[in-house]
Amino acid sequence: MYYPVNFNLIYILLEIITAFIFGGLLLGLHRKVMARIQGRPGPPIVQHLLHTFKFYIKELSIPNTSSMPLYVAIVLAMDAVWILALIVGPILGGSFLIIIMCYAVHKVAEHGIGLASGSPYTKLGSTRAVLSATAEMPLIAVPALVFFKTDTLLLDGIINYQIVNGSLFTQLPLVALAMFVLVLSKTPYSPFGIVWGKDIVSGYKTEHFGVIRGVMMMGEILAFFALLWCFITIFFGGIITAPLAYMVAMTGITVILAFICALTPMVAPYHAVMIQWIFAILAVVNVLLI
Amino acid sequence: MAYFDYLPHLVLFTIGTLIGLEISYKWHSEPFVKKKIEPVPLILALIGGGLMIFYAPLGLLFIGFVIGMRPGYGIYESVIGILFALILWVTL
Amino acid sequence: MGKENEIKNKILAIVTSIPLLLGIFLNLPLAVTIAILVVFVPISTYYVGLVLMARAKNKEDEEKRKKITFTGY
Amino acid sequence: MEERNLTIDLDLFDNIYRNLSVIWCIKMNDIVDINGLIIGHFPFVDIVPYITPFSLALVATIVTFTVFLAISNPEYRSITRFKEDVVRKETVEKKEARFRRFMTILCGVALIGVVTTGDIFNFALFVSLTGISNIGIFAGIKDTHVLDAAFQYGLVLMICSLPLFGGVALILANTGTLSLGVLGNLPSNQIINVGRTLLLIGAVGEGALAPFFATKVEMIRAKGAPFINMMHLSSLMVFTRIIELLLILG
Repeated sequence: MYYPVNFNLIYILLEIITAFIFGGLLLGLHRKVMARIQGRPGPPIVQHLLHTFKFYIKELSIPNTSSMPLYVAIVLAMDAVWILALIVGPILGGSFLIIIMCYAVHKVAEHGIGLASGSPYTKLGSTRAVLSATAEMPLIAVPALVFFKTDTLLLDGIINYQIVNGSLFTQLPLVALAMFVLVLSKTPYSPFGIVWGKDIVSGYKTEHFGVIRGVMMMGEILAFFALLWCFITIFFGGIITAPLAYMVAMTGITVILAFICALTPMVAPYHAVMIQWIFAILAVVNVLLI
Repeated sequence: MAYFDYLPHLVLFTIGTLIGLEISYKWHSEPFVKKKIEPVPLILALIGGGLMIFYAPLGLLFIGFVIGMRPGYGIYESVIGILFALILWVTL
Repeated sequence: MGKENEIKNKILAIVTSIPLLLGIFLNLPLAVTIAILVVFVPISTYYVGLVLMARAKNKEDEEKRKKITFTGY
Repeated sequence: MEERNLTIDLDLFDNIYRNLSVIWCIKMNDIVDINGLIIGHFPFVDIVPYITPFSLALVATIVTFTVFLAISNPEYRSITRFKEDVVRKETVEKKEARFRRFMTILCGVALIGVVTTGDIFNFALFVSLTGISNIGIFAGIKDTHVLDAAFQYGLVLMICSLPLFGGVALILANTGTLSLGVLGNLPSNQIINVGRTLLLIGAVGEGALAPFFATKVEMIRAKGAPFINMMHLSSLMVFTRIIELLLILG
């Protein structure tokens, strides 16, 4: 058996901490590569982690207009959901649908974070979160398409299928593209990042600073790690198996994402929805062709 | 075999970058000027590259020091260090 | 934030990290472990963050902390 | 490479299958392939709610969200008007908030039904109940835009209940059962596929998902953050559940 039978808390906690640090470094690398492409020196790689820790010692002030327990609880929910996703995905190799659920709850949390503060900017961000959810939902049809191919949605089962039959990337390339767009839309500064676009100050994050922002950034780092992990597992599971290979692959994908983010402008909300729909339809076409 | 086998690598790399950031700002408080290769970071990078073969976390600490230096500084040094480590890894 | 609030935060920080410590020392079943991690890690990070914030605010070398540095953290 | 076997105790697995096979007459099931191990099930006569890690996670999420949304106060909205020197803070009226809070809790309860039930007819019932309670959340708002959007959403809701229950009826007529445990074992055919498509259309309409989202975006302009958030939660949870259901039927 691959993992020890007794998963104790220390084991899982260490995995989560590793994912946190590695994800933070990846996001730092993302910013660095973007800066180099645009001809700037860029921040140090550790900058994103530093930001997260920095917010821990900054003063937290809660707006007078906010709806109170929700304002804090929804940010904690965002964190909790990705911890669950990490436990189900990389550690237990459980059902992919649970990770899809985590993604859906992440969307709900974005919406709630925006609504709870009472500021018009965050409200706009949360409206865009609803709008972009409708675009990303078709992409989440990816699990269905993968299921028709592999007859299982357990991540361990998908890995086993790929070890026997070769990577899904070669069998369902357009579905992989759709999933890649899904990962891209969760990357900071991405063309589809309409939720936190700078045209609406910072989108749903505008009113969140201090400790709460630190917690939120933790959740985002874990989300980035978990989504990258899922992408690699589902489409390259036959080739990439060892943890070190996973890390190298994640770094590679981050560099590709940074290239895309640096070279594309942010698209308008309705265009973002439209483009993501096109990729989802392409994925369905791929399945119909096979 | 799990992901946290690489926790010491990551933690030491992060600490290395932090120290590098702090110390390089002590070294260079002037506005950014394009620099040639400096001796001290080069030596540190070479040490790091050499240590990568024997004990990777410690090597990452030294290489991280050079990578994490103030933006714009320590680029060539870190590239040389990584190349040195690669050459060692291929030859040994 | 008043003094009472700080004490309350400290107590809550300790209380919310007790289950994590328990999980480290006892060998709990997997379902309980997952529940503890999912529920208490975010909450305890939040309250520990509040305590750290209060500490940073109360530090005597506040002036020093406020001094602008290049690293900016 | 090292083997990365399923981390499932095989003896336990066999035992559970033996127990299940008495009731569901099955040996292998799509549910296990999709959701992981079945932890437990409640054998009522025809309705068999089952617990998997997936449904546990969903139920935990929904319960937590419902509790927090029910206890939080609605947010204030700062409003400035032209030619006025004051900034007003507006919020939901107490009486209105009470009704909407009740509808939020009702929606949460309906959602728990949606994600735990093991019977497609009950699934359809609970989904339409979430739709109704969503309308209830928005019915008390005194805002023309929002009420217009809610009216249109209500129309979609009523139209979509036909394909929703029609799909269930087709599947029942074709297979003679509504229990997901049995359906997961049956091979799919053309009629079941049509039924699945109808079910998908129905659930998408009830949950205000992808093609019908325009009304939703208009509706969330209303005040009262916790209550509005429940609607988004309900539509996304219905969506996650409908993926599982469609895959089990196939």
